[in-house]
Amino acid sequence: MNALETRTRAARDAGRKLLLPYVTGGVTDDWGDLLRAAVDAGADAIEIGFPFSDPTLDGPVIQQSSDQALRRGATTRRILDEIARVAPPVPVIAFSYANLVLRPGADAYCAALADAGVGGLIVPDLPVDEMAPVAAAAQAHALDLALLAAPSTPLRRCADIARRSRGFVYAVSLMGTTGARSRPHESARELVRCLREETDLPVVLGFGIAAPGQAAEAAGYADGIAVGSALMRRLLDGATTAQLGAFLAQLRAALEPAG
Amino acid sequence: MNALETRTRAARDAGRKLLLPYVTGGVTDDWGDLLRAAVDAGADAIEIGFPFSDPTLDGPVIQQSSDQALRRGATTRRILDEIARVAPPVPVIAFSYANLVLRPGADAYCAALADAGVGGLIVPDLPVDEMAPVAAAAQAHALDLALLAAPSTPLRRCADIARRSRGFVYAVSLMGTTGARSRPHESARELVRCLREETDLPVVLGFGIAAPGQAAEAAGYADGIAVGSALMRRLLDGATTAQLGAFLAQLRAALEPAG
Amino acid sequence: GRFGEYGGRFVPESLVPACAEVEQAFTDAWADPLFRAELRHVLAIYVGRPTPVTPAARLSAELGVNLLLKREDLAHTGSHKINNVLGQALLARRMGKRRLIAETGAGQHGVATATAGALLGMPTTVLMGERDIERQQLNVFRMTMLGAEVIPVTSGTRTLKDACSEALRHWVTSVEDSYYCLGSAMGPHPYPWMVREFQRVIGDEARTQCAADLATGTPDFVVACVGGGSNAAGTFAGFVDTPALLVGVEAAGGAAISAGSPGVLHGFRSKVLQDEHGQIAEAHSIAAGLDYPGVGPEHAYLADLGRASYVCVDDAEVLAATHRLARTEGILCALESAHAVAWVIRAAGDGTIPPDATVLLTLSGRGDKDMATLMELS
Amino acid sequence: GRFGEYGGRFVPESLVPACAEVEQAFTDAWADPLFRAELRHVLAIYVGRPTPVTPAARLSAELGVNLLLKREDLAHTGSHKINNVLGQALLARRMGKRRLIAETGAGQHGVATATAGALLGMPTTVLMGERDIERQQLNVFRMTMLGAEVIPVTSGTRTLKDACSEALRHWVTSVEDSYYCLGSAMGPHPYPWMVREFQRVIGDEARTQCAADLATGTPDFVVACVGGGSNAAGTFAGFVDTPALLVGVEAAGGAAISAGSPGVLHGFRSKVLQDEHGQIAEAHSIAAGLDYPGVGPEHAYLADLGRASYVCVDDAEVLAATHRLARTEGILCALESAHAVAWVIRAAGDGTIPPDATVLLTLSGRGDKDMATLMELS
Repeated sequence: MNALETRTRAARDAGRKLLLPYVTGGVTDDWGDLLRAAVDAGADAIEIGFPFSDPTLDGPVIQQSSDQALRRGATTRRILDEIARVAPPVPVIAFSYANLVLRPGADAYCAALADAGVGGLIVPDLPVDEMAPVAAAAQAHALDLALLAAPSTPLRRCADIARRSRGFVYAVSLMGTTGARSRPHESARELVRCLREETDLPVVLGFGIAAPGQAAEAAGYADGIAVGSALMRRLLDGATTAQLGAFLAQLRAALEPAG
Repeated sequence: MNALETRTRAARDAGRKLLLPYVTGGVTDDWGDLLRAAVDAGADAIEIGFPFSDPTLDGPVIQQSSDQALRRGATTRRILDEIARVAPPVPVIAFSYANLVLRPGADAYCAALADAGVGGLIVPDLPVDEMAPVAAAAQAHALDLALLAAPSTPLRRCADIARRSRGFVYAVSLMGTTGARSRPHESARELVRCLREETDLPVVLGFGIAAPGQAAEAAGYADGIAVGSALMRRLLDGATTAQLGAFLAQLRAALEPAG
Repeated sequence: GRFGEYGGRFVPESLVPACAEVEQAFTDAWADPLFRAELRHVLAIYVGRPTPVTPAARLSAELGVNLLLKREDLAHTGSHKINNVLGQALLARRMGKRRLIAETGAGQHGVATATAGALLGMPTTVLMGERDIERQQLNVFRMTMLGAEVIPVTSGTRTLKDACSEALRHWVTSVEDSYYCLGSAMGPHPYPWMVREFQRVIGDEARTQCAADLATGTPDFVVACVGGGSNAAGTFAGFVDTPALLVGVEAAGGAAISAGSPGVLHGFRSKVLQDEHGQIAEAHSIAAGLDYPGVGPEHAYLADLGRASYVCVDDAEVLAATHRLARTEGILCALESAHAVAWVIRAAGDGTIPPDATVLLTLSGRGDKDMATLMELS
Repeated sequence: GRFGEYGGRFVPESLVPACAEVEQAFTDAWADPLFRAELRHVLAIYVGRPTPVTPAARLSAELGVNLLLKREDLAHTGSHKINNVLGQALLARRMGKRRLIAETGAGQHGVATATAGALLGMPTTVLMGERDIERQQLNVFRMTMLGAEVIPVTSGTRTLKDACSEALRHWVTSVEDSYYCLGSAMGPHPYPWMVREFQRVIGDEARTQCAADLATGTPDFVVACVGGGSNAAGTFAGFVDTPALLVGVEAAGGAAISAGSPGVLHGFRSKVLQDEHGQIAEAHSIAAGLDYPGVGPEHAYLADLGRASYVCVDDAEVLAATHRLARTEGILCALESAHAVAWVIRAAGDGTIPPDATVLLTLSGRGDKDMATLMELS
């Protein structure tokens, strides 16, 4: 078991709900500071978005933060250097796209990630059917390749995803792109339930969790939450690192059992 | 034999070359004065153009004088009234278009012409094959319906045209529309020769005669000339009635045998 | 050359022999199986004939009739014009002519003639009113790309009717080596007859297709728009000996049959829009191809005979019909063709076309050329 | 779904079941003679198929080869796009879907999809980059007339590739009742395969026509332009088991095969234009339809296999070829198609195509949409 999964299982087993904030690598000059602030606010791991020119899965906010990062010159190398420099005391998960992984080659890419201290990898346009070469490379470099499951995923396929995911399973709360929306569908609860039947991996709910109330609700049935667009929206609107930290702290608080 | 033809034959038989100026009816306020000036300059008959909205046969000059006359409110009725008022002492030939004749009906049209003292009629878009109803009406009102022959007209057809024309035969000097051009083709001489073999009617050459030299040349083989665009060009360019009369006098002089 | 009291050859004497030469040549060619085979071949492999008959299923359901569309919009260059132009261009070549002359209004016939000129390697001159040139720059450019020379006509209203006059004048000066390729079933004999014969492929095909492919038998109504009237003439030719009711649809502002009177224009006698003095009126229609004050002589004759009915629709009905056909059938038709559609919509509504009647409608062209006009009006 | 190492289904998990559903439905439908008969019927009576093969007589004589043009420009809506769109729309209806989604660049595929939506009464949403909307207002208006909703895409370069991404995103949110009608032989499995199958009617018809109607037998060369590559895929499909040399012609500024490297974009693996980091480059071509940084996976595979050659031509050659075809054959072709013509002109000149060789070239569309561009450049 790799470091990421050890950490997520331990938290889950201790009854602690996982908080996984997402930050687009290179989005600002001082994005590294935000990693520290996130840890201070109680993040259990941090997803770092590697910006791609054609982010099929992402909604408007992450598209905008990715565009901004690319315009500022973000590359895989520079983002990894900053991660290595900051060396946050929680696991770092690369949130990438298939072409960024395959262009240098899955093995070289995973090696570079591992060298920078990254512990996990999510490739949203690499479904389970296409994952084999990347999964092998990740495994070789002790990276956990976490898979996504969606409300549209059929039962049998959920089982396959749950079985082959590493670190945690990322349950997509609704049919849509990344980004804060109204509360997750009832389908999210159902999806988590199905995944639990197939695996004892922690199940993290993502997509559309924007406010403490939603976080609290998710905590009722999932093992944690990923929060990206809500955070990036505030960042793009000019929030300070302190304000962003405070927002994450609110979410953290909402995840704790009442009383 | 009607008055026009009596006149043209008499002139021809007396060795006098015919001068037939053309004036667009209604082109100016004082176009009636031009009729008198033409007579004074030695016109043997005068063609009065009845302006038509779509003058297929006419070149740019007569198109322009026709447009101008129509804009000034020229109608068949008004032009005939002016002809009747001026009552020039030479025959007047209406130069019309088929639709102007057929709209009121050939008989009514010819009756109105005769009432106003008009003695002849030319309808350039009414070839011999289509002439029957108009020819009958003209005959009934003692109008000479003069026909045109062109360089492209085949021999047999020339004979038919010559036989059925009244007043004179109008030989079109070249393949083209009305308007001053370079000297008539050799074909004009050939056309006149053919017509002469078929008829003893006077043969008047028209289209493209613009200068005394051309008039003199035409006088060498035809019985006279029609001149329209050269006169109207000068009128549109602002020439006075006196100047136009002087131009016609020049042509008249050129038609007389040298010495 | 005569259709009752209409038709004829009211041209300057200079052109009479040229018209006679065309008449003779066409008579010979049309009786020559080789010429007809050559034309049929070109129409098949170059134009894409036969064009299909498309059942307009959704609009039919809405209207409660069985509407079939003869798809001239699918012909090369986008309308039925090419049928006639290729026929005449092949004839011109057979006559030994070296050049083509054509008049054009909105530019459709000019583009078609330029196309035939390019295909056969014949230099082409197109006469076009100066005002139309300004309004139809894209078509002017098309003709230029196809290698044609476009000569602006500056006389009169500087539109189609002046271009027609100028084309006749131009022909006079070059009749030895030039062929005048007239664009509709009008003009001096033999043009109205010849153009109808070249366009009868529309009606002949449609009749076969209705009977065989669609098993609808003879349609109850056969409908086409009428400007000069060549697409209607060609369509009607295929059904004139059937019980089908023939309906020609004119533009309200260019309704020579519905609102005109007998007259002579551009070499033929027919119904024309004119004033009491015999001066020709200007036509006005949203469809440039119907913006002509005359109509082919055969239509005047069919109207007098009662063999065909002529009706008119206004610009507003035409716009509505254009949009409705687009939304229900996915076909953006020419504004000219939309006149026929507009009448069918009206007539199905008021019972003139009884429920479940079969209506064959010739969609004479596609609407790409009208998009700018439609955009301005939307 | 695999063409060697290319193809695949690189989409968000949310869409995997939707792609699988399309795959299953297409597999069933394509094996169902009734579905194929229905499609064949619509292509015949609505689109005007078969489109002819036209011998380009005058250009052939100039080039010293025997050039044949497969005339997709004569298909309804003006290009081969409609073949695929109608196939997918009928499939969508068979699947019980109520709405169509499509991406579009210059608007051609959007117009084709809006057309199919109107024909079948299915509400249609078209995703189109904001910059393309500004540049292609006429096509936007066409889609609106056909009843489609056009949604501006404001992300990224605001052009085709962003519209592709947005269409996938849009599909995710509405996958229950919506069908994604993809415009070229690309995208996640089964699209590259399915679109090729829907376009193979081009190649199948052409093969029969060359052999039977024209008696030219199998062509020596089969040439088509390649952007996404659907017209080429459909054309090649008809000749892949013959000795014909297959040639795909890319735009110099969008030459994914000639100048790209393996990558994953818009759900499939193929050759793409990208930088060293894997960021996708912008393509640049005078032909909007070739202005795409990727290419259908089958083409990447055929290139690797050596079964087809891929070449590229630049904008200047394309302009010259467009004008030349217009003047010699009377055909104003799309700038996309002119890429294929430009290569034939070059290859006949330098002997790559030997004298008297027979060349079948798919003219994928007509040039009306490009007239404004051509006017500006003249």
